[in-house]
Amino acid sequence: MDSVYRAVLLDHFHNPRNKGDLDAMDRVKRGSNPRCGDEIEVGIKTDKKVLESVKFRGRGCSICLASASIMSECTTGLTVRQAQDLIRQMLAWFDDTQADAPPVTTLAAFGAVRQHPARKKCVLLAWIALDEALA
Amino acid sequence: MDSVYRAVLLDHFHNPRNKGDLDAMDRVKRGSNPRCGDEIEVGIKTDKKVLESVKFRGRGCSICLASASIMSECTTGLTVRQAQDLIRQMLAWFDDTQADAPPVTTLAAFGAVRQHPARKKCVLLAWIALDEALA
Amino acid sequence: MARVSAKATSVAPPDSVDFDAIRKDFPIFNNSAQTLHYLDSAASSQKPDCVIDTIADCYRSHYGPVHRGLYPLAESASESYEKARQTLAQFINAPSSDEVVFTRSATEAINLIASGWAGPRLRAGDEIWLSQMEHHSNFLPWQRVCRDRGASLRVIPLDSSGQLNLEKAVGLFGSKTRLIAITQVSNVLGTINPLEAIINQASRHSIPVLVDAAQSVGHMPVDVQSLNCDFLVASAHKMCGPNGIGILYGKKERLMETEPLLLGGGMVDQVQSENSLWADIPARFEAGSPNLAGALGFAAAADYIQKIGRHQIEQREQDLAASAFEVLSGIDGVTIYGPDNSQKRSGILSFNIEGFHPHDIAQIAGERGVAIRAGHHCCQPLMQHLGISSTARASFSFYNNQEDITALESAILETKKILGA
Amino acid sequence: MARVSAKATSVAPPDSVDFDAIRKDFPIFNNSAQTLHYLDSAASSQKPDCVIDTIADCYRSHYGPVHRGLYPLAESASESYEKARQTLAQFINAPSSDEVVFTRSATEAINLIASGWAGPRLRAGDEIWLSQMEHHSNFLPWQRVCRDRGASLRVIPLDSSGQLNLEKAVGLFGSKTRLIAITQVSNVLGTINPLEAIINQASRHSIPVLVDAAQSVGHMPVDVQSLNCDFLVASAHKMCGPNGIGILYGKKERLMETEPLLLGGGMVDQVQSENSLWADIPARFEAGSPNLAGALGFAAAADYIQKIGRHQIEQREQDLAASAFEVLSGIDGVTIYGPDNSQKRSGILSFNIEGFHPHDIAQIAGERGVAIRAGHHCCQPLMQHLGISSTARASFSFYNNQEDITALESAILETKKILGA
Ligand SMILES: Cc1ncc(COP(=O)(O)O)c(C=O)c1O
Ligand SMILES: Cc1ncc(COP(=O)(O)O)c(C=O)c1O
Repeated sequence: MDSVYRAVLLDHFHNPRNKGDLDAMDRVKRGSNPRCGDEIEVGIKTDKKVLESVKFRGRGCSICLASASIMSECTTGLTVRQAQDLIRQMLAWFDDTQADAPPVTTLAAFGAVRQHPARKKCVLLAWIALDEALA
Repeated sequence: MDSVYRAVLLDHFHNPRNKGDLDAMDRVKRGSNPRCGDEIEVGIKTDKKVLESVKFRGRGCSICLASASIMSECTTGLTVRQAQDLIRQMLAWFDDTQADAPPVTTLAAFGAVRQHPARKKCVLLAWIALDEALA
Repeated sequence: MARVSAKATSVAPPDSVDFDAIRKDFPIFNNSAQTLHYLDSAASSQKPDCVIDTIADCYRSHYGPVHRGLYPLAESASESYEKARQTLAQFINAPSSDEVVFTRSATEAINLIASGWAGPRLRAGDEIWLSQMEHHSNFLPWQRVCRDRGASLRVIPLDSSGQLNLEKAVGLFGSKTRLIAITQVSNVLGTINPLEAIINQASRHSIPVLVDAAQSVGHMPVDVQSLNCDFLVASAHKMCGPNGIGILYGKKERLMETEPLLLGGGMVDQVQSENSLWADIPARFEAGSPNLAGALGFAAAADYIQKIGRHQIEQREQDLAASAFEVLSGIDGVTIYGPDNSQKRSGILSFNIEGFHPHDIAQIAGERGVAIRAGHHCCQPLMQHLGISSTARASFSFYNNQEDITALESAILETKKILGA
Repeated sequence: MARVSAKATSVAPPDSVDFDAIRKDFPIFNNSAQTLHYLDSAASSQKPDCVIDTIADCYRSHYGPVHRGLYPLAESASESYEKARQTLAQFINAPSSDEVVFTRSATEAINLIASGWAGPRLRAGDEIWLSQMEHHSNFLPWQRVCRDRGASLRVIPLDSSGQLNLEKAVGLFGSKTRLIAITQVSNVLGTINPLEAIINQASRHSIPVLVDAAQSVGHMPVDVQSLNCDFLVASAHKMCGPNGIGILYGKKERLMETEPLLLGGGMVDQVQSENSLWADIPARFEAGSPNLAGALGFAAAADYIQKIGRHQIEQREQDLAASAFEVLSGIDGVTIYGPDNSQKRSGILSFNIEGFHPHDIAQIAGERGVAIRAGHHCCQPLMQHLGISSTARASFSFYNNQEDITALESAILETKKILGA
């Protein structure tokens, strides 16, 4: 079996990017998974429809936290529209576990997690919170 | 398999004894099996605690009607106490399908029916009605 | 969520199916000392090897808890459970597998809708309609909820041939009607009800319809989208599947309006001290540990039936019933209830023989290896309509054959010989 | 009716049981490519050959409808179904098999009592008591019925070691208490509750007690007469039996007071247009076609467990849990919840590792063939008490062994290595 714990994920878990205080953000949305008690808050700061900053804080498993961290990296600097597109692609990629290519290569680290439907929510928690923040 | 349709039963089914009008009886009790719609009324006439007459009427399967007929024969002439004893023995004999000997030999015709728990109620319907009439 | 694309009924009927070969799929016919003429499939059907093996194999090699674990056995259990749901969704052509709830049985499914959907919305004076031919399972739950809520239980009467007499059902599509609950096929008469027409009219009056498909779904093509019913219920054990599992189909909007019947593990997102937050549909209706082996066995049965083809099964069972109808009507004193032989009926035939009690017919037939039923078949309201207390019933499945009919005929003649005057 | 004479727990414990041989009764341990360290038996247990074969054999050679036919297959189906009920009655030492109802699950059984017994008799201001460690299945049904009836749901708090804090349960045996519903063994902490003492006191105040035996009945001797509980519920699938079947035990007088949850075929004597007449107990509570294969599989599981001996099973599982407790407490950062190792507990151990999420522990363990659970285990109220959102849980059955504990230890060490800073 393919371990879900790829080096990239572990790196983001141990050294989360853009994690911390959300006080300075324009909009903050919370995602929670009542089934495991995980909670992630995602905050954004936009300038002329461009995501100047994406940050998060919260608690969750390694996959959940790494996903939030990777997401914040992937989306910072995108336009709102681009970020929304990326979120759509990410969700679609998780729904179709046969499809090969991830929307962007950094997300390839989640390839193995897609084979574990029970972890899907861990990965997507931050993404869905971001989607709501963008809405 | 032992057929339940012994000659004795068939004889009583075709030539029921003591079947008919119950108007002249002292006490009449009705037994019914809602699961198959069968209904038997049993009437008794007693004289000094002796069953002078036991009669029945109603509708039911051959086993049910033959049982009522045989019962009426077996119990006519008994004291109330004796009839109650016989009913107890009959019920016990049906509960313990291992026991060999019937309470009285005429009842041996029901031997094979005892192997068919679903028919138990057919056989005992009249007996239970009589028991209530005696109570 | 999971969308179902393939249409359940789109397979073109092949020219012929080898039903003699198919009978061999059912081990019970090889395992009885006496030749078994099983004519009680309307009560519960026999099971093919593929269903039995699926269940045994699940316990032997794949068993794990559903929806709850992160290790491989549990993950594959969850996946195959959801795949079974998809199979059943396809089997009835549900738009989405989220609209298919695994229940304990058709009976539980009806009770769930009676207490969880009808209960909260029935008001005094409202009406629920059903028919005079309903099984107790599609009668008693409505009787109770109507009584509890001060509503009226209304009954579509039957005509003399055992068809719905819709003309006499005054108010059926009236403004007081909150739900129509009706069987697709009578388990006593074999009548096939004109549900398309009823539902069509009901939907024009925005009246939801629940279809009791216990006697239809394994015997003819059933498509909830073309039927356009709001709810549909069925049991696995009547369609070659295992005991102890059934389905409720409900349109998503209807299920969203339904309160769960059972509360417990797996159906809740958040438990709070005052109130709790239910999970999404269909999990909301599946409190307690899911029945993995049951779901897999059920799906295997659906696949098996689908492979034979429901058009083919329908034709085969109608042919058997028509042949039996002819044979039985040739016997002196026999009354057959329900549609006559010129009408379409399912493989169910109820009859009586003048002067003989159904118990005796069934018992003597049983002694000769012919398994038929005697009783009210959980249809006392129908018996009241027929003015009888019970019938004998022979019900045919595709695994039956002409020899079964011959054996039935002999058993009836034998009954007359043994018990005849 | 059928009286049960043999005492379920009267067998003297033999000196030793060969549990290595017993493990071979479970085909899944031979059928996995990777060695399977199954430590999730509290969710659902694995099945021995004898149970699987009983089910397959039922469908292959003996299958027929229960309680409804007069032909041999149907008669033997009815008989073996009732014999299974007797086996279960003996298993819990019920005075009569009429007091044992087959349900879909422990969950259904609790819902039945909540809505059918408590529902009609709860008045505003009444109280139902349960404990802080209850499974959602023994929590939510009471929450709903209390809310619907204006009654109060009261909770027995726990002390720091996960034991009931009865002293703080002020009013537990008070005049407002209508029922106490409590688990015999916690599915998270492994705590064994002192039910004898509680029921003793409750019965002096005429307060009925429902025992949730889902986690106990397959793991220790359980005797409803010596417990003197009013109701007891359990599921087959947690004690080596099949999915989709459970039991409700109730004292006859209590069951006579209980309204059925499900209405339908088989539970009614007479259907009338206004009201209907229920059948006797236990049939009254078993609407719909009975689950024959489930009942036979359940009885086979009870026989199997009975043959090993529940004293022996209890000892074995306690030994395994104690050993695992010691191993786990030796690992840095591990917190084990519930009773400490000097107290009696069942074979269930919940734990966390500082800095690591239970999901990650379970996932990494799973990748290494160690099947443990992560989550709230359907015990959110308990999680709230513990101030955590989830735990990892290893639950032991008699078929586990020391190697499973070693594998668990390695998996935890591995988790720390992979995810450690
Ligand atoms: C303590 C306890 N009670 C009740 C249940 C419910 O059992 P089931 O899901 O089989 O209905 C469980 C298991 O899930 C349990 O652990
Ligand atoms: C027409 C009809 N509806 C409902 C049922 C109930 O099905 P089950 O007993 O499997 O719940 C039956 C069969 O018993 C039936 O024939």
